[in-house]
Amino acid sequence: MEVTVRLFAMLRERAGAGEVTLELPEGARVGDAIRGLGEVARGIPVVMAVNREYAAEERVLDAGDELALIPPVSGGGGHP
Amino acid sequence: MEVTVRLFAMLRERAGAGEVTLELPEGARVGDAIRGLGEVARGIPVVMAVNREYAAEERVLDAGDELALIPPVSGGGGHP
Amino acid sequence: MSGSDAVSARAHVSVEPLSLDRVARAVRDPRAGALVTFCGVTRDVELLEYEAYVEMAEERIAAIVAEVAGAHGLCAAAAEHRVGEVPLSEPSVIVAASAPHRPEAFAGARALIDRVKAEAPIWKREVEHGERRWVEGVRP
Amino acid sequence: MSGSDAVSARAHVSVEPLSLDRVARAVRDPRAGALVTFCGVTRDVELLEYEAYVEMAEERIAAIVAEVAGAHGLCAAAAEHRVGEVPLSEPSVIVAASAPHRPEAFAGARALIDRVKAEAPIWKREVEHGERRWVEGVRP
Repeated sequence: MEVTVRLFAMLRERAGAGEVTLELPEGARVGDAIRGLGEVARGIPVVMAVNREYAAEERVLDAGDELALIPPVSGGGGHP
Repeated sequence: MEVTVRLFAMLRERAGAGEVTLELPEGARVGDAIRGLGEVARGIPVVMAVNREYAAEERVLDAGDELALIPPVSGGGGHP
Repeated sequence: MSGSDAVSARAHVSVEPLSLDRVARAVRDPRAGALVTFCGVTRDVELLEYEAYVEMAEERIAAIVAEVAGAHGLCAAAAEHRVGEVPLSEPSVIVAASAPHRPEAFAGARALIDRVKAEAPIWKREVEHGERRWVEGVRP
Repeated sequence: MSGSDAVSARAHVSVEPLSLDRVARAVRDPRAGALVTFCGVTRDVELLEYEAYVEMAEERIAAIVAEVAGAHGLCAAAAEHRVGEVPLSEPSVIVAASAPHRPEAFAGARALIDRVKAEAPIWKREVEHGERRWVEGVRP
């Protein structure tokens, strides 16, 4: 199946695009998708969001899922 | 010496006036003034302010002091 | 960024309605990444009626604001208390604390309101159905 | 006084400038005697530039607001986050918590901002002298 993964912040800049498309086998899990994006996420501790919720690596993906790769978050104002 | 003591809240209502005048001997202390106002303060744990600062009972009074009898305070909004 | 280490401190007691935005503006500071405000609001009764020893209350609140700002490392602090009638859901007191980071701003705002309530010579009564009752307080 | 036990919860992410008075109004409640707000403000740099996964950020913040309101016994809670450019001394995030008394309002506001910062899919970079640098974040 083909899935589209949204990218943000430094991941979006690194990929040069707001989303990438991945070809995954049926029954693939979140962890498989993250490994498939290895170059984009290299060195960054990412989490995947599935249908707008943070998902465990074991979660099985569905062709219709809304996927996004989430790098460390820094909302909230002020300095780090 | 004659001193004037300002009254607030339930003390003002009880005395029927915003201030009372007391005759005290020279060298009188805060505690003497509070005892001189015994009827007004009866049953209420008061503190005296001298020149706009809370004062200990041992403090010696001066004829020119600004005196006020302060009942328990309840500023700050909301319910108790 | 700031040219000075001075702490801005503001204290005010009056019959005017309070404005949260105005108090927050008073603690703006280029070094501040965190701003915490507290509003004490009339709840559950038609209105609260406040009386103050205004001259002393302003001096005491100003001293509290300066002491808390120093003790908690605030960039700026402010406190305002309204007197007279304060209807349901309107604020009678607002404090604000700005600081570089969250923990100091929260701790500073909490210390400000705790001390203003415990020390300022201000009294309130509840008014409901025309009945007035002095609210029990604490010995300052 | 209130006819309902419902908790008002509001979450919003947009490019519009934030207003403290507006967020505070969103948590007005006749049962509330205490209202605490927190603003996260751009400090020490010209501006911060925020990017968000807006749809998810709004859902996550709404969930945080509802969970914190329940856990801390709040009357109402709200959180708003601005995206795009936020200049020095302007707020990028505002949270508000109203409760019957001080302790819950302070604890609720602190939990709101801590969780929004830790969980909302939002990123910022510092901009100074035309240089942009992503700010180090935390894994949600």
